[in-house]
Amino acid sequence: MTMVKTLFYLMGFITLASALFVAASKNLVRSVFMFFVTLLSLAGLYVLALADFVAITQIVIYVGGILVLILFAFMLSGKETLANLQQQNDRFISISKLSALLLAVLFFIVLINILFKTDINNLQWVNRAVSYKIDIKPDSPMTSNIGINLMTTYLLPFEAISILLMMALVGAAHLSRKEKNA
Amino acid sequence: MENFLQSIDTLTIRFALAAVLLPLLAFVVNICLPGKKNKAAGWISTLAILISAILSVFVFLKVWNQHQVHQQQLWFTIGETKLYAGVLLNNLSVLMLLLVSLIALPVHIYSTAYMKHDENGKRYFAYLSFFCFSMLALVVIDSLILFYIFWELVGFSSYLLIGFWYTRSKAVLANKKAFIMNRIGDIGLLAAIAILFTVYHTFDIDQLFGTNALVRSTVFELPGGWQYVAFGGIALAVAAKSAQFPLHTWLPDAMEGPTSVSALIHAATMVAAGVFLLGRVYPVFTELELNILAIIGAFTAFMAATIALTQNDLKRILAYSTISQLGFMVMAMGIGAYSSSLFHLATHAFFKCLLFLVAGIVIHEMQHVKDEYKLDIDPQNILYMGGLRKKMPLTFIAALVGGLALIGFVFTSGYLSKDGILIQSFEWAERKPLLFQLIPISAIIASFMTAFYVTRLIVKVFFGEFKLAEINPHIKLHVSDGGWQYKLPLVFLSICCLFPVFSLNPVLYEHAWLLNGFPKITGLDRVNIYHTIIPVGVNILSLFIIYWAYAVYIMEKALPFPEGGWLFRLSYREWYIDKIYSKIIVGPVLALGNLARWFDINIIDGFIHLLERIGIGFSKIADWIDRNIIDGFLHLVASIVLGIGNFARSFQGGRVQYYLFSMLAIILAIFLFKTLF
Amino acid sequence: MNILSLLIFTPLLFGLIIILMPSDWRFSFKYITLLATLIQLGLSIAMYLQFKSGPEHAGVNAEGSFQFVQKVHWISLNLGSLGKMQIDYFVGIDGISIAMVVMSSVVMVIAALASWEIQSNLKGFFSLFLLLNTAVIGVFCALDFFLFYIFYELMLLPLYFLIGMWGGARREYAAIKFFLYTLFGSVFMLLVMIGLYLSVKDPVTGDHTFNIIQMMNPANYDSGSVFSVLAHKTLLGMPARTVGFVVLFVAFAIKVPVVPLHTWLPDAHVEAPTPVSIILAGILLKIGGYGIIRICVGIFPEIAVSGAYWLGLLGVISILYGALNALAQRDLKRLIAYSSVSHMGFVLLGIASLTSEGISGAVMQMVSHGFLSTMLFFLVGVVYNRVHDRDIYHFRGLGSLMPRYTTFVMIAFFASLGLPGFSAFVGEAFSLIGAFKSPSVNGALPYWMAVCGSVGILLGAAYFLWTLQRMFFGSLTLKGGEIWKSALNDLNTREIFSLFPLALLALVLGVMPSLVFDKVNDSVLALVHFIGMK
Amino acid sequence: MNDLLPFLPGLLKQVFEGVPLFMPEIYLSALFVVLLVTDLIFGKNSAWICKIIACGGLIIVALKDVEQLKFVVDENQLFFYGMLFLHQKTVAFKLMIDVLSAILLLYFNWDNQLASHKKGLTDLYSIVIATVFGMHLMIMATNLLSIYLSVEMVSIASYLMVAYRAENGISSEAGLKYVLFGATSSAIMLYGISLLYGFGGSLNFFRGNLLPGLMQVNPLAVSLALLLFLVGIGFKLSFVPVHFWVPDIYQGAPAPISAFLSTVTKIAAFGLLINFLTPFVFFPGFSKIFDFGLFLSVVGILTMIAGNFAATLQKNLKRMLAYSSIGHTGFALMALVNFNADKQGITALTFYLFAYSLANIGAWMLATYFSNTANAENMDDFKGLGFKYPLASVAFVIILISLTGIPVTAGFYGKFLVFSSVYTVYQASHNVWFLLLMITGAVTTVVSLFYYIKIPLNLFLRKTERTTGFASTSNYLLISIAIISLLVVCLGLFPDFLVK
Amino acid sequence: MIGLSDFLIVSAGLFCVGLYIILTKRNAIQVLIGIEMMLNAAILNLVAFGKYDRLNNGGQMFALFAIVLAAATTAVALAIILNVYKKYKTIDPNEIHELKD
Repeated sequence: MTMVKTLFYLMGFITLASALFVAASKNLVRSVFMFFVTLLSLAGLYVLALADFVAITQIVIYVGGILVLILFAFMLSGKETLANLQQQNDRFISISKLSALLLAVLFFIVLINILFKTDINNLQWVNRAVSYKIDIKPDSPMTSNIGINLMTTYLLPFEAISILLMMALVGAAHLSRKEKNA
Repeated sequence: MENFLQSIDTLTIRFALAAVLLPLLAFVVNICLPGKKNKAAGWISTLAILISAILSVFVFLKVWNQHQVHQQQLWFTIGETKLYAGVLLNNLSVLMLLLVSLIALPVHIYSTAYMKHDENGKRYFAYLSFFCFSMLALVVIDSLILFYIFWELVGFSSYLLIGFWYTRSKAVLANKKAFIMNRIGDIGLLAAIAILFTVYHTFDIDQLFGTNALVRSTVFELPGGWQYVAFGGIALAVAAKSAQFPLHTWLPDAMEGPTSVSALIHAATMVAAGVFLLGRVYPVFTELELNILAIIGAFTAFMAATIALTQNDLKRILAYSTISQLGFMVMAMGIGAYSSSLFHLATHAFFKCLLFLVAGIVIHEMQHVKDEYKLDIDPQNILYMGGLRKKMPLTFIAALVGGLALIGFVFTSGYLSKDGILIQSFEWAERKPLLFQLIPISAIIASFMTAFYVTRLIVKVFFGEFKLAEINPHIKLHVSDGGWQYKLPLVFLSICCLFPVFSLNPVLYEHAWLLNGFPKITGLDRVNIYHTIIPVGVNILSLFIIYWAYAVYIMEKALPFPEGGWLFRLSYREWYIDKIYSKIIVGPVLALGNLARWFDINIIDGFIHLLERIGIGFSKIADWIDRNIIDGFLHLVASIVLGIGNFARSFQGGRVQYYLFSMLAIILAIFLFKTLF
Repeated sequence: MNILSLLIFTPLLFGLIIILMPSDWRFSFKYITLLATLIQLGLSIAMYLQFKSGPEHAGVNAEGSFQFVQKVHWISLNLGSLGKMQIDYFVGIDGISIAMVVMSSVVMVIAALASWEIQSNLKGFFSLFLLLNTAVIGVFCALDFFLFYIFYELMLLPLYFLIGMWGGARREYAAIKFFLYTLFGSVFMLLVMIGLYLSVKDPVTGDHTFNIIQMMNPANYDSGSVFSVLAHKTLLGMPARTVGFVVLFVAFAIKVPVVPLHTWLPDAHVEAPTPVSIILAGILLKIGGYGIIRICVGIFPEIAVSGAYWLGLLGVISILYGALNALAQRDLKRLIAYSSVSHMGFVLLGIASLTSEGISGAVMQMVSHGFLSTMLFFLVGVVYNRVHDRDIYHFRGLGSLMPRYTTFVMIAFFASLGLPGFSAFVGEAFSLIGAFKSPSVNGALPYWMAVCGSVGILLGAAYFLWTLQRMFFGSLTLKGGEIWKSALNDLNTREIFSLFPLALLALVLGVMPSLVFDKVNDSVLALVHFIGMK
Repeated sequence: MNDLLPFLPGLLKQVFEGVPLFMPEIYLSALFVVLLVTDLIFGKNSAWICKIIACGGLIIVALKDVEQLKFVVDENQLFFYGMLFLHQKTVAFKLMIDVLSAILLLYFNWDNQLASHKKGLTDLYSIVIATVFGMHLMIMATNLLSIYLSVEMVSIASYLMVAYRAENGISSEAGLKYVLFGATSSAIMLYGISLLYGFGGSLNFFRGNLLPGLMQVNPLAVSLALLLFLVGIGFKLSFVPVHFWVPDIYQGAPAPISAFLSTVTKIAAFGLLINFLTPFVFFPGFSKIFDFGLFLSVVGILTMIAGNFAATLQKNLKRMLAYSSIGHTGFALMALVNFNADKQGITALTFYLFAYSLANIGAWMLATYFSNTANAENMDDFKGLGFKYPLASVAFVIILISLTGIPVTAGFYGKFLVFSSVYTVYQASHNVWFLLLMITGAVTTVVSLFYYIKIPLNLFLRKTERTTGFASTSNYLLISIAIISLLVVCLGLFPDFLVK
Repeated sequence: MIGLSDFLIVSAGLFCVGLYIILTKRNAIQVLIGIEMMLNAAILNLVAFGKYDRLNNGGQMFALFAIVLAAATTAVALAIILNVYKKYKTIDPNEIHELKD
């Protein structure tokens, strides 16, 4: 158990630290790569939460898809922009930064406060699930469970999201494509 | 028999109605006549008033000292109150009816000549007929609300006639002043009527003030303060209409109208309406209120007389004299000499009308002179006149008769009525505290002063030489008495100024038939000695004053005085006294007159102007409030709206991160708010 | 078809005809409008002649005693547990309405005649004019609150455009001010109306109802409802019925207008073209007074009784304040506008007295002011059309230049300042008599108010006479010199035809007030009885 | 071996049972595919075909909606495992959306800006159909997942629509702001959902133990979760404080798109809000944890004030309409405080939304019309146009009156019904907030007049200084505007027409 | 076992960092990264809670859908950002404020 715990803390630390680095870094490319680290460590956390399928999806879609897309966008927007942006970052005046920081910290305090107030570890339904043994165990066959759910309970969202993706595809393609006479 | 009486009454009523409505008909016909200056207009009006006068005589004979006739019919219903309109003929109303129509007739005849050359002659006669209608209706009507209506309509027609020459700005100012001052009185009257209605639920004059007067009954009582508000209202109305202190200043100004109008309206009839009102509502007054009336009347009489002493404008002198005489009447009402007051009203109407007509002729002729030689003079100023008696003998005689009547000289009607008032005022003052003695004393002084200014007037105008000719020798005076339209009224009115018309006994006023028509004054001790001393004393002294005045104004020029040699000698012997008089009395009296006039112009009118200015000041303030505070408040609201709008907009700076920040901050704030409260 | 509905919708019909006609025929529009108003006048006179009087036809709070009634189901929305929302097309008149309806019809004819001066965009003008016409007549006839409100609001827009498009220099400002003021009042009126609707139940069907007459009966209120007489509910700490009364009163007081809600009026009047000024002053102000009588006093009688003091106070303030303001004006139209404020103050004072004399006087004053203000604004329009100036100081001695005009001006002025023999006198005098009577009869008003109200008559004389003296009398001097002199022709035949009937009406009503009082009397008595006052 | 395997037949049966209740949506998805295929087959010139297909398809869908009424005569249908929910009002909302979308689709290529878009409008039609699909889901959603999914679907489609005119800088800017704001909102909403799920243990709030679960948890935590969740819905509805994006986006987007966003999307969001609120409001005791009545009142008041007051200062017509639509959201929220069993509030809301949408579409059409014919964008540009374009201007006046809520227009009845419904609750509860709500509603109505009236003011009361003859006629647009304004008046005269 | 609160604290931290990034970064793509961080924080929550929901498996399913939706959103957002870049030659959201009051 302690190994899992240690792993968890490690992952958690990496997640937060890399996220903070992303927030603090003045170098754009570096921050993007640090975000990559964040996402990966998050996938690790998912695994620790016994959601291996989600973790895989995270790596495939987020790391493989989204991040590549972002990098691609960087490339498309040209090298000089990158330089420009870096410079701008340097010139950043910190008043708005400070207030943003204040806001973020306040939110954090509120969230943490709430978590402690709720006594999150002793939620009724969680306890009931544990006692009825319907919580996920490391050996639960979750992938097939997901498969069946996708075809039954979550059939509607599953089908709907296909239309959504199609639409997003059409739209994004429309926006990005160059018209010959344009 | 009953039926017969009934039908006679109906006939009487019909006659009275016809007498009232004929002038209205004339008015309508005149309005519809084509052209501005239609000769027919004058004759239509005159014919109408002639018939009215004849009918009035008939009505008078039917009603005078017999039972009163009262008929009415439903006018309209408001709420549960039924308002009746009708005719109430009793001694008071038929006397007034007769008086008004009899005075109006000569004035109409006179006017046909007087206004012959005016280009708006038609309008003049229309107005005049309208006035006659209103005035006649006023005297016969039986309901207070209708009384008010005609009360204001006479004021309105007076407004129209004063401003008849509306291109003269003085005339327009004068008629505005007249109307507004009358309006003040009207409001008082309306308030009084409303109060009476509130308490007694009726407007009917007969019910209210007739034989079984509601106002005397003990069933209803006016609440304490209300009684005095009602009285105040009536007093205000009387003061405004009858030109009593302090609302009298419009009357001298009203002389801007045609002189014939002044004769009819501002001397004989309309101004008497105030006294008539007092007569109508007499039962409503309490002892205290009557005293106040007496004081007002006496003071007005005295004050106006002093002012008249120093005026040079012919018509103004007469106007002040009218105010003074009206003061006598009001005072008479106040001391309870109800009948004497009305008597004086009647006699005064004739002689004052006569005097105004005389003045009209004189002014008319002076105007001719002025036009002929293109002089820059005021044709009404008596200082430019003189010596007219030779050129216009009839006018002179008429003036003499009228003047003596005004003075109250024996053998004239004025003697009968005025001495009656004086005697009764002394009798009345007998039982009063010392201070009240001032009232008869001031009345008698006013009476003496009357003698003085009348003499001055007549002497200045008719005696001596023509002053303009003295200044400017080549001016020739071609004047005359004028045509029959002038002469006939003068003769008629002059006759009416003599004693036989009112009483066969020229000395004792009590024997006048008119007095018998009204309740006798009660409760006064008859102090016989006054009945001898006062008339004799007054007359002798008046005579003396007449002579003195004559001497002051004519003898200085060492003119022969053939008619009264013994008087001349007397005067000559008393020369020093005369001088002392002129030092001790004339001077101060003149000064007093001037002072009073000054007081009039500066204090009373000044006060009125002050009020006006305050009014305008208030109106300016109100205007300012409107523009700045009320609209300012609106603008404030508008700017608040815009302010909130701007605040809401201030987030919309176009920067999306700022939007996000605001959103998150607000959400956090909402949450924290919920947490904390 | 019901004659009342015919009366209401005839103008609308003609308006539609005008809209559908090609613009080339624009010069016939005014004749069509005139025809419409004349038909309307004919109908209203026919109604007047058929109108039955007597206590059994008093109207006010008895549905059966209204006349020319038409009641048709109009809107029914099913609202679940609240039952059906039943809105009726319910029109009918009683004595108070008939006076207003006939008066409005007359004024409309005159306004149509005054529209000859309109030169631009005739189609728009006349169709809006006729729409407005429908709305005002509808307001006077509606007995369903909802219908009343619809007509009430329907007046706003045509007026906005009529002022805004054909008005004077500051027309935008005036139009917006008018619109906002009125809408401010009416939006809150809507809230109270809904509250009343949800409080009142038709005793027959058990549904909520907008029927004004049923709103007058305390027994029809739901026991727990906001406006129930017995429940004594509060709104924001104040008694709910008081709040309702005040809100409705404010809405109508804006229309009347009552000081201090009056400042839209001078602006609107001054900027509006003559026909619109005529309608504004002649009819719209009466809607305020009518609304106060029919709705405020009718639905909240006990508040009217307890609040009479304040109503009277506002009335007196309006009388004096309006008159003082009039005294300070140098624009002739503004002066007349303020005089309207003053004159309408008498209406409020009369109503506040809660006596039959006072309320009858108020109705009379409204009718009379309808005719007289029409006349006054028409007269101002005459001189304005000729020289496009209204400044009192720019004219002098018009009397000799335009004698007929001056005659009518004098008639109008003197009639307005309450010269006996004209209708205004009857109205003002009985409003005041009511006010004088009130302290001793029902104690609604204190003594001094009546006295102060009387002073208004004096001030009225002051500003009218001053204007006469300043503008019409004296020797002729004009700011515009010879040009003006040649432009200032005397009245033409059309103008005389418009003015003469008004003058005649004012005179006839002054001499025979029974023409109005006979019709009004039973209703007023019923109202006073209903309020519980004598 | 698997927990779920034994239940599989039963689960599948539920799917098949749900299909008949899902017919309009199936038609919609088919329509979407057909459009894509048409685009592919006919290429660039397929715009008009796509338009016809899309409009026709939507009409068919609307008919299918009507057919659905028979399923919900007196009972509510939950199907697809409680993902979706069908009842009378849902059908009514869907019908409204379909009809209005059909009208809007017609309108798209009448706008000169959109019509001149080089890349054609076919993609836009597909996107719109997909959006309509998403909105159908939104209205029916009763599960946190279906809610999130449908919201996202509509959001993404909206981003695409706003940014559709890629060649136009303003449109792109609007798109950027929209996507950043929208994505943030949805992230926040997702966080809220995750908390709700965590606290309650279920995604379905109609059935299951989500609500009982929430009752056990610290009320503050639930409030926070709900607040974060409401941010997402608020983003769709644009109420305070999630309204900041509205003016910029409506102004930047082509007018038809703004019309779409301000009407149809809003209706869908209200449908969603109704569904979401229903269980919470009726759950006994929940109001102690989070008082939706109070929340809606406060937000409603703030929204009305923010929208209406800020609108008074606008000079650009589109921007003003944007602010006014914020104000209208606030007003519509008012109706929801009356959330009792008889659905009076919902009836009022439905009517209000329809009246508002109709008039608002008319207003945006007019914005297009004047922009097309007279190049008028700002208030000043409208000076004196009333005489040049009388029919359109009169229609504009009617529509603005309806938006203000003055009789005799549909908008008045909307306001009237909303006030009535609030009054009813007030009468029952005597809650001061409801009174304040009504007063604010009344005051902002007056304020709204203040800015609406600026348009007629410029159209009719002012004289033009411009003499430009930038003329391109839009007759179809004019006809549909006239029809809409006529409809607005007819509904004003006989509002019971609309009761379904 | 790892307590739920631990996951939640991490997610809360991540959420707030994302929030900070959104508010401060002057590059639209970085803002997008911030949004993704917030999404991930939520997903982490879902997954953590989903551990106790085996039968419906709501948490994990939701997480899957959320990831896919995030991808779609990102794709669309990037397309828009590229368009903006073409027009403005910058993708600083603070520099782009032609639309404002």
